[in-house]
Amino acid sequence: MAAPGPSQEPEPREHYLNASYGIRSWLLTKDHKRIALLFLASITFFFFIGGLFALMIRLELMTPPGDLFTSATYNRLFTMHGVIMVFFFLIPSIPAVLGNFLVPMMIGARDLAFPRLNLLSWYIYSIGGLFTMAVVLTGGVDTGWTFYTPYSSTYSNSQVALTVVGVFITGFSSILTGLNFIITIHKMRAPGLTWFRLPLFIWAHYSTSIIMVLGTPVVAIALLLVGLERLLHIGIFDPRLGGDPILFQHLFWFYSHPAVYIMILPAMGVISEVITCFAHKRLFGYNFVAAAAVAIAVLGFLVWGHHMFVSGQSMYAGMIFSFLSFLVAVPSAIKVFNWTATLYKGQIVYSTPMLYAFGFIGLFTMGGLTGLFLATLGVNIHVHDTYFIIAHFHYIMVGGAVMAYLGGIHFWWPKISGKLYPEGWGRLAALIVFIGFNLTFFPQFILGYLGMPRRYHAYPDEFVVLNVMSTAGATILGVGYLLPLVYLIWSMRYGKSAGSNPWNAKGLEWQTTSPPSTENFPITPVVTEEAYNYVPEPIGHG
Amino acid sequence: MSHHVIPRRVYFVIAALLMLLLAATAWVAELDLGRLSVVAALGIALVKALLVILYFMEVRYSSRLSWIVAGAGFFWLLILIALTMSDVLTRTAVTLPAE
Amino acid sequence: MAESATATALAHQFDDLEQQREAGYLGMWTFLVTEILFFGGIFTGYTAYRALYPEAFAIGSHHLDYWLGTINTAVLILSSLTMALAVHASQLGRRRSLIGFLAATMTLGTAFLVVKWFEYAHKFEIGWIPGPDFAYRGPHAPQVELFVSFYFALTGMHALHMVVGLGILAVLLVQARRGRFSSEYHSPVVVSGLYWHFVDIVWIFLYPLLYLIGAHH
Amino acid sequence: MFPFPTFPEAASSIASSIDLLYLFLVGISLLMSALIFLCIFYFAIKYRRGSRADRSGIRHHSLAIELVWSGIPLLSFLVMFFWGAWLFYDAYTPPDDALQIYVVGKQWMWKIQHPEGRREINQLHVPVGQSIKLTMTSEDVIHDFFIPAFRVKKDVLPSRYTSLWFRATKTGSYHLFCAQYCGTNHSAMIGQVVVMEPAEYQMWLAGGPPAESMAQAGAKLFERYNCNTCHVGGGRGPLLADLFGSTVALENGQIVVVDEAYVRESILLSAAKVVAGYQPIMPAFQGQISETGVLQLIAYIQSLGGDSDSAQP
Repeated sequence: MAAPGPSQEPEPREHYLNASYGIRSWLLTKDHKRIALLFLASITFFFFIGGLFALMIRLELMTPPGDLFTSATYNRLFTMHGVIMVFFFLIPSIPAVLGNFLVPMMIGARDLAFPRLNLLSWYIYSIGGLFTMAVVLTGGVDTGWTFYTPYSSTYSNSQVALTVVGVFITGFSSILTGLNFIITIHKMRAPGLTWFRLPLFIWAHYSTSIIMVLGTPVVAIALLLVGLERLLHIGIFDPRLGGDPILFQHLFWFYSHPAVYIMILPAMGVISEVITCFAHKRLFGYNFVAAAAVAIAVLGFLVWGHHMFVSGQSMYAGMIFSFLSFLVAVPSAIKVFNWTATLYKGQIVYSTPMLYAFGFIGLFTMGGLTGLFLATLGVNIHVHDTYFIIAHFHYIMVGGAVMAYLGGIHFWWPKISGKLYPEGWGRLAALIVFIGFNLTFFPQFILGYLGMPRRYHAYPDEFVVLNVMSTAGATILGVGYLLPLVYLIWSMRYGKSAGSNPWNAKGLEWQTTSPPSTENFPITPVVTEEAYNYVPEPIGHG
Repeated sequence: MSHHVIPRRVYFVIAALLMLLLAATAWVAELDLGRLSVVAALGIALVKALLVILYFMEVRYSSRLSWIVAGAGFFWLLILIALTMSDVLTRTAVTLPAE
Repeated sequence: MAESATATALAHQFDDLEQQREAGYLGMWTFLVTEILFFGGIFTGYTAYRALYPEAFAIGSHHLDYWLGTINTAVLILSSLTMALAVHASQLGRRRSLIGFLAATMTLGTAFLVVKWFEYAHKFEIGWIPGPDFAYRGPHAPQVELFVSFYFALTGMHALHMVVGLGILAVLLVQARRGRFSSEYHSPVVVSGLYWHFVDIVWIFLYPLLYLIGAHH
Repeated sequence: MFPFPTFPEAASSIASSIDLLYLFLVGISLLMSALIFLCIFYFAIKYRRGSRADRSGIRHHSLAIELVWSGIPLLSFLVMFFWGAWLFYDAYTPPDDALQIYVVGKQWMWKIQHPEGRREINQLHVPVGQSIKLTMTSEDVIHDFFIPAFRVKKDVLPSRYTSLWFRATKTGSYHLFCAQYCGTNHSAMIGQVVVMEPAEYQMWLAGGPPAESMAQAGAKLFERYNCNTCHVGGGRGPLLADLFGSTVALENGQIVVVDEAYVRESILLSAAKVVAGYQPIMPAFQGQISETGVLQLIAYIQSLGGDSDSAQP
């Protein structure tokens, strides 16, 4: 149904992909679109490395005793999984790939404000990535991605310093990306493109950039202090001196909680674009959805202490943080309701990106609702540090952010590559990912309430059935992720020509050729209408 | 930023003020003000920082946006310190200040 | 505006020099915001521990060299003045005074680092270095060691920023000598000036927080 | 219904109230997600492209609707917050009549000592129906004492005391887990909580190798470290009788309660908070007395009298 046919329109003779050739033309490019593709390649690499670790974790957990790996190895597996997935895949995923590609195009600009910084951002990311790969190859790190002191600063015998340096460096990549987006969105919008005509993808990236710029430096300094404590005995968190390990947790979560919003806000932006396009309708409550993005970015900074309810943080602070955590749930709820309302009286097409968007809303809703359990103080005591929390944040980060990332990649693939992906395979993969995901992570909610702690290499026998289910789901999920890799690469060569606007979508990025020229637009576009100004089509058409 | 060029005199006046305030900081530290000495020291430092930001960094002559950006940095720092201290200071309710 | 100068100075993604200038200015401010929070992380730790261990922090502070700290503060304020004058010169397109003030700023910055060097050397001499060999054995020794950790973390991070700042100024100096800057194009000087002043502001807070706890003498 | 457990056993006084709140949240969640999912399915089918459904009168915004669907969740969130905060307060505020047991965590075992002196490792024996307060500390990294069947959990920190309390309601044996990742054998830092009838518990306490009570052990340490030269007469240090739980004034004018944390700090970092009128001449015992030893000294000082109930953070 409604899969776009091959375009009659001829492909542009010159575009950003063939404007120049050779490895130098890529490694020294200042074109935001090429840098986006550099990021796409790098984060895909890290995604599958991180995924491999996940698969090994699940294989170990098929049986209660720790029989496949030693506990030291197992601890390294889950730590590397977390570090790579959080810092090297999820945080850069949508902003550095789709954001880099689309932010200038959506606002009618020729490039980001600071193209050289943008390239630098990729190099910094890559250097951080090399450090992390060096860690993987020299024995790994076993602190958990949270690096809690004093284990990380004093007791661990693994590559903590190297990892911390890698993450520290990568943080600057994130800061530079955020900085670039903020300035670009402020200063380089096309004539007529006022703030309330911006696509929500832009609002989402603006909010995300705020978090990147304000949060990242704090985790950077916290990790640097851990590194200094290990190497130079600058013992700021050392309990033997009266140092406070909980202080590290404050500094760590000041960034790392908002970091979840770095992952989910751009995902929400993608969903707003996809839903309006495939419901062929303006977004319901545009102003509220835009304001909700900013509200999430700001309120998201006030809730970090909900990671520390049982940590020895004061009861009083716990109550403040719990209360604020409930407040940040409101804008998220607003977004879900508005997306649902957008479907009402739309003209809905079940394309692959739309299937991912449906999946996103479902999984994000479940992730968000279980977040309420964790914000609720009394219940948090029991489920804290159990598989309940693992399930919850995978529903947000994988069910939410990764679903949206895949949806976005499919949605803009015609623009990025100039080719259509095979629609049938796309829908199949979306379905497999959805089923595999739920089978993997839903049982973990039950496991968590039963009391199975996280980061356990071996576990009591009564938890085995649910763990086997989870492992089975993970293999299905793995297949679901490999499929797009195969058919998207296939389509680059054999896909049908897409034409500039295969989805009949609104938005400036669809007004230029696919793939676009290096300068994006032949002449600077002028905007005269609101975002998503879809006109209902006559009934019976199509 | 604007094309506004500040007269050189302003820079010298500000620098002189900063030196005076430096002397004031050192002088206040000599007084035994108890808890107030922290407040005084930080208050003077804040005034010095504001002078640098407004005149040397020319924020006073810049767009509203740069006010917001500069303010956001300090505001977020305040959030970080305030909420962290909400834990640190209330962790054990046993230490009472002297009346 | 000279047509050729504009063409070389304007990057392709911008419409005009004004847009480019504002982007650079805001970009640096945004970067400084990240710097505020970077130092802010250590300041938060400092605040927490000073509230918990006021006596130890006072002892630690008394052992720092009050006069060196004060002199260095004055040196940095002066360097901010010369930096502001350098920016002023660049705005008016006065190349020679731009070069002069940049050189003066670098001299003052270097003077600051030299003083810092002597201060650090003295700490190493008397063994006030965090770690198993921490020399102080008096009351509150562990918490005094915490204070010294903060001293090194904060001043070290600040000194590192000074070194970076000197590097930036060196590049500006070379470019200024080659005549890169004019009254139309001088954003790099303005933007680097912002950075330099920021580093000065950090020290303005470090000075009372590290050197002036409790009454002296 | 299922060939595997789906709900944990509830064996403490607060377990059922936490379960009730949990089920309330499950109910709300089911309701909310059912509402959203049904809407999505219904709209996606009814308004699929090309369907003949009526699409007249499309609206793109409505302040009233926005206020309703932000207001109703906000109200229900407030209910969750207050209910949760109330339970949290209960779960972390031990009753006055609680029996003290001391826990020291180290990589990777739980060392437990009962006041009467019996020690155990990775096992905790408690009487049913009696409130138990655990005073916990760690010798190395952060651990976490977690008993799923009791729905209680608290991090165990180095150089600090945290506490946890519960009242078991059912005899039996329950899992004890370390829930805060603590290094290589984290998943082996597990054990059993054995809940017994009070009489059995008394027998169990009396059984095992003959042991001195914690206070007696503390008294021996008190002598071995020559604490008595200053703290028993002599006037160089404060007298310790009837001290525990009372308040003392410090040199700097602060008033502190003499509780576990204060005694611990005064032993290990003796100069930190010196009582007004005394010189900071006491040596710091950090690195010389084990955490267990400190707990025994505390038990000894408690045994010298004083209002031991009032002192607990």
